[in-house]
Amino acid sequence: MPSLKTTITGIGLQNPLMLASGILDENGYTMKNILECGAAAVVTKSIGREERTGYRPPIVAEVPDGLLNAVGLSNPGIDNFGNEVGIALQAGKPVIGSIFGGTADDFLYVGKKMEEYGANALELNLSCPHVLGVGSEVGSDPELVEEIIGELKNKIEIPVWAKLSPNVTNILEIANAASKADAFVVINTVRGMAIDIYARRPVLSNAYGGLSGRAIKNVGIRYVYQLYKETGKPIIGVGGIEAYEDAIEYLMAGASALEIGTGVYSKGKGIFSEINSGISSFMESEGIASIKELVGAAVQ
Amino acid sequence: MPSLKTTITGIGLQNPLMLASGILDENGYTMKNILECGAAAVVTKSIGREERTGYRPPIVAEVPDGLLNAVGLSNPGIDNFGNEVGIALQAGKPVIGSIFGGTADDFLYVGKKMEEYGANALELNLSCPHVLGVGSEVGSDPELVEEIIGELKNKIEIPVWAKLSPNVTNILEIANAASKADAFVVINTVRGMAIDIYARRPVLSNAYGGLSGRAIKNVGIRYVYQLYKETGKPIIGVGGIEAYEDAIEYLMAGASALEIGTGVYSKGKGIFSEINSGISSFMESEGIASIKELVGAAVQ
Amino acid sequence: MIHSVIERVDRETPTTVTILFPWEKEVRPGQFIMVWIPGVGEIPISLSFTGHTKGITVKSYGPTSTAITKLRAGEKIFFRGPYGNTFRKHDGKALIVGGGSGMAGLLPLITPESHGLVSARTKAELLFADRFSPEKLTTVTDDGSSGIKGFAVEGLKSMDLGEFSMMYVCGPELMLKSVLDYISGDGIDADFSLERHMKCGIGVCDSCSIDGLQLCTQGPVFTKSALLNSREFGRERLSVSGLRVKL
Amino acid sequence: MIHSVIERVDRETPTTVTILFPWEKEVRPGQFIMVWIPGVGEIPISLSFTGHTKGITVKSYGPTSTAITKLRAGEKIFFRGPYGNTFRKHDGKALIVGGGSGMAGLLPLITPESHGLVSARTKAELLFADRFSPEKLTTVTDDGSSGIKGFAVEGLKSMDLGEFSMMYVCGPELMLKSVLDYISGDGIDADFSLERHMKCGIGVCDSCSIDGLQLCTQGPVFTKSALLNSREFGRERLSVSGLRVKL
Ligand SMILES: Cc1cc2nc3c(=O)[nH]c(=O)nc-3n(C[C@H](O)[C@H](O)[C@H](O)COP(=O)(O)OP(=O)(O)OC[C@H]3O[C@@H](n4cnc5c(N)ncnc54)[C@H](O)[C@@H]3O)c2cc1C
Ligand SMILES: Cc1cc2nc3c(=O)[nH]c(=O)nc-3n(C[C@H](O)[C@H](O)[C@H](O)COP(=O)(O)OP(=O)(O)OC[C@H]3O[C@@H](n4cnc5c(N)ncnc54)[C@H](O)[C@@H]3O)c2cc1C
Ligand SMILES: Cc1cc2nc3c(=O)[nH]c(=O)nc-3n(C[C@H](O)[C@H](O)[C@H](O)COP(=O)(O)O)c2cc1C
Ligand SMILES: Cc1cc2nc3c(=O)[nH]c(=O)nc-3n(C[C@H](O)[C@H](O)[C@H](O)COP(=O)(O)O)c2cc1C
Ligand code: FES
Ligand code: FES
Repeated sequence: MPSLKTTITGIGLQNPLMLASGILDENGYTMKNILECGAAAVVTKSIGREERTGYRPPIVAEVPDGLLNAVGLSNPGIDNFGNEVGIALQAGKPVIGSIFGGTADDFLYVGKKMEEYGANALELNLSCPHVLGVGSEVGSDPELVEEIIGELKNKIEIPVWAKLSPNVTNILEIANAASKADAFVVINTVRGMAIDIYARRPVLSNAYGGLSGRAIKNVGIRYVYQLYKETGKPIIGVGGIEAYEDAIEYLMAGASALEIGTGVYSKGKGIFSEINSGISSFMESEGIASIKELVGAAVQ
Repeated sequence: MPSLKTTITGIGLQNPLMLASGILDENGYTMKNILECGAAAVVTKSIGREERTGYRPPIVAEVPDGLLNAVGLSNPGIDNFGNEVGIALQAGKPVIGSIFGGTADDFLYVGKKMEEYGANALELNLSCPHVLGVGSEVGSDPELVEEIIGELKNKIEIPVWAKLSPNVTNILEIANAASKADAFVVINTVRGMAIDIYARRPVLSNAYGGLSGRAIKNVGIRYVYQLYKETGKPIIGVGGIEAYEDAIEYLMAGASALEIGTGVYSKGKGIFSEINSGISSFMESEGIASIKELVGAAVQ
Repeated sequence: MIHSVIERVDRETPTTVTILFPWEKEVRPGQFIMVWIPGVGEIPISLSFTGHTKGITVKSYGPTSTAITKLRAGEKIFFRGPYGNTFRKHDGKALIVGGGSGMAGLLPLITPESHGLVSARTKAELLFADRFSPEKLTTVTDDGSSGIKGFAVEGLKSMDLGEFSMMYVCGPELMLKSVLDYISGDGIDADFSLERHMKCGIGVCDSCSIDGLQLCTQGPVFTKSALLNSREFGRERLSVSGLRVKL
Repeated sequence: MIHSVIERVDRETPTTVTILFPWEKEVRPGQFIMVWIPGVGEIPISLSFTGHTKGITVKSYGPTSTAITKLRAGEKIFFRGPYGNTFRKHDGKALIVGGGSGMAGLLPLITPESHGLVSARTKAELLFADRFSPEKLTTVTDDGSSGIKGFAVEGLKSMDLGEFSMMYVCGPELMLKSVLDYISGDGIDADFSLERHMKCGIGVCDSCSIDGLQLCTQGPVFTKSALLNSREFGRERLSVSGLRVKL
């Protein structure tokens, strides 16, 4: 039997599959349940400094090849999230704290608390509105990204992962700004929207949303490949992983570990064990002994 | 019977559906055939100053929800393209000349010739490599875009359409730079790639490609909506139109006319007449008399 | 979104209406749809009619449910679904227990043989009480304007549950909890249909979860034995922001 | 991409091999696949074997076809398809006319009753000539090393075509053109399988087009009557860049 074990920024994982941020990871019991269903780790919902109710429903729209969402960063505020992390940690597997903010100071405040709660790493959601800019995102401002990550790397012990957005002209520029991060998480959702032609209106209450799922798999593969090739940093691949072939494609593009979000909706919570057994059979039939052999195997 | 007629930058169209650039539009007889199949107009393959063979096959990869392509701007060079435009024009419908280049001078040279050949409008493919930048594209450099369009608007009589890429941090910045254009064409392909896990290699010979088809429909809708709302310019919507519902979604998002590329592959050349009859039935059952009533109907 | 043109709207109580519309889809009792009022909001509503013509029975609370109750015949209704699981089939004698708008989702289970316990704030709000034969019906009202005065569980206490082997229960979570507590030691089995905030309806947002399970995909119907082991049922839930609050 | 593990490789002529591999897919004579050699290129190749085990017969020209002829049993072959249309069925007496590697796509049509005209540059390159009964076979070679000397059409001129009601023809376009011209006034019907540059194989790139139709999706088989009205057949095609060139 080939081994599915992998390591990312020093964190050992039983298998390469983690739960992505924002899907079933607000309630500690749900995270624990997902870990019991076979995920090697969970990434929490993105948590900020203050409590936020987010947008009014509809916050999701089902489209043929994935999901559109505009949740609006609803979260209870970091001060109220310790209990949930604690419950999730009862499963005995890594819990990664996803955090967001508008300034380096926000990120530091929230990150420190996450660390205190016992999170094994921080994942920085850089796709949130920039406090100063109009409509622009933190993750598209290289200077701010550099400041945030510099600040966290100075003052936080646990690994820091920078989650990058595909909605930029030049992802390498942002990656370079984030070069002090221990790993890149690639990709967040792709800008999108849906209109109901009978209601003559955007479906999401926020009109604009983020596209996830199968529709964006080939987009994610492209950015993982590019960043692996051009930065050599450890990468966590995410975007449209719904079958073991997708997982292997991401690994071969350069990801050392993977996250699944929309796949939990389209395939159910069994997706973690299904994909793991698919990866295992593939490795066996192709004569591959460890995940490491797959990582970056297709990069020219 | 509701009327499907529409007008874009003064060009009358029998119906809102045109053939998109790069799909079955290199050979004049093919363009003529597509016009006979019900398209209201065709946009030619993007033509440059010099002959180019493009990339070696594989230049396309079929993915579950669309196509990836990296054709490499193969074209016979503008000096050799007059004959093809002439053959296409025999169908008695508008022919739009798509052009590309690395400098304003290139665009002007090619655009002038297109105009002489009888093209009814120019469509600027801004997604080609920037001669000066490394790996960056013409369409992500606002100053260059402004220069190109200024030059063409000064020296060319026929309307100029600027085709915008979704692969930018801020599409409005580019749209503003292109504000002298008569219309925007939205969107070009989304960056993507595919790996064959058994060959352990990218499928396209160029590794990176552009994603088109159903996977990008919700991306296109989003940018059409945003540009309609924020610029008020005439818009040609393109990206993943495969059914009449998609066409209506684009119209309601703000497009006055539409282009179909990958849909010709997935549904065949009958797609133009199929979608037109679908639009017509929809308009009838929803009590809509003209395309104009649909344009932007969902924009809040 | 799916849409349909409303066939008929019936007023059931001063605050509650039933909306009937054609929808060619097989649905099972207990399932729900997410009903969208463009520009207002989207909320989960059980299907109260599950035949060829579908129906929902909605009580006016906040903006979205109020807007639904104002829809008229001939207008379009927008929704997605059906979502969720269904009630277990049972051959023995069953008691249907509904509180407030909770009766809506139980309606498809009612047959001429059914026994029911219907509770509401006041007499005029007793929903679908007329669907039971009077001799098989117990009513309970907060204000005593009909039947027993008090909460639903008072009604149960007045009855001999020994003749029933199954209960189907739907209503506010605290009512369900009191029912569960009351029958926890009994041999009677029960299915509880729960209501919690639902933002997505498709198992991604985690707003409806209870003990790691999602009401929208793994519920809304839970068995008595599942709930007996629950840590969150009747005690805690997440608010609309994700804040853990007491029920 | 689809992949399969090669079962067997047979040498057919000094420059041509047949590669056999399992592929559970129904394919029809005339259809082709796009064969990919990772790192080298991708080209259209007809299926010469269309049973449970599929086969292709490939002549070495440039880098990609040469790389294909070097594949070995046990190695993986990558491809996509099947693409294209098929030959019309015909009940009367048919003549199969193949030039060079053009015989590959005609192989599935050969039965013990088939009559054939096989042409090639030289005797050793006559492909699948041994699949016809000697008395039903005419061979033609450019150098006269077997049968009639000259081009394929010289072979036709030596035969009495009156006994045939149908021809199936595949080979270089100029050969097809000379055959078409020769039979244009005759009562004999014919299906021609064309070969042009194909970059995509799926009807998007326009590199294979003839008279507005795509060889890859609306061909590669065209009827005699379709080609008789053609403006481009045997005259002009687009080069790999899209440049209109004489054939
Ligand atoms: C499975 C199920 C079945 C149900 N079936 C029925 C039924 O058949 N009949 C019936 O009458 N009721 C039913 N309900 C209850 C019904 O869904 C609620 O009564 C309803 O959600 C409340 O509507 P409202 O008008 O108060 O919502 P609104 O106040 O309009 O709010 C709608 C939703 O928006 C969200 N929200 C509210 N405020 C904010 C904010 N500031 N920021 C972000 N989000 C916000 C919340 O998720 C809220 O539920 C059911 C509930 C469930 C879970
Ligand atoms: C329907 C069909 C069926 C066929 N069946 C058979 C068969 O059964 N057996 C057989 O032997 N042959 C068959 N052929 C012919 C075969 O496809 C050609 O012989 C083959 O394409 C030539 O291969 P090559 O090795 O020379 O290609 P290469 O030289 O490797 O080139 C491959 C392709 O790449 C493209 N290309 C080449 N150079 C460039 C460049 N510089 N830039 C961009 N693109 C470039 C061209 O499209 C070229 O066709 C068939 C052809 C068709 C159309
Ligand atoms: C409903 C939903 C909510 C999400 N919320 C967050 C979030 O809070 N923080 C974040 O970094 N990413 C969030 N994402 C993005 C996912 O983590 C992931 O990057 C993206 O969905 C692509 O992966 P997938 O295709 O597997 O879903 C969310 C995605 C969805 C579908
Ligand atoms: C094979 C292929 C080639 C293309 N070539 C061009 C091109 O030369 N110039 C251009 O502006 N767009 C080109 N495009 C992009 C299309 O015109 C269109 O913007 C995109 O495919 C989205 O539309 P669709 O989903 O309907 O295909 C090409 C697309 C495909 C699939
Ligand atoms: S409503 Fe979102 S998970 Fe149930
Ligand atoms: S090979 Fe591309 S259209 Fe036929």
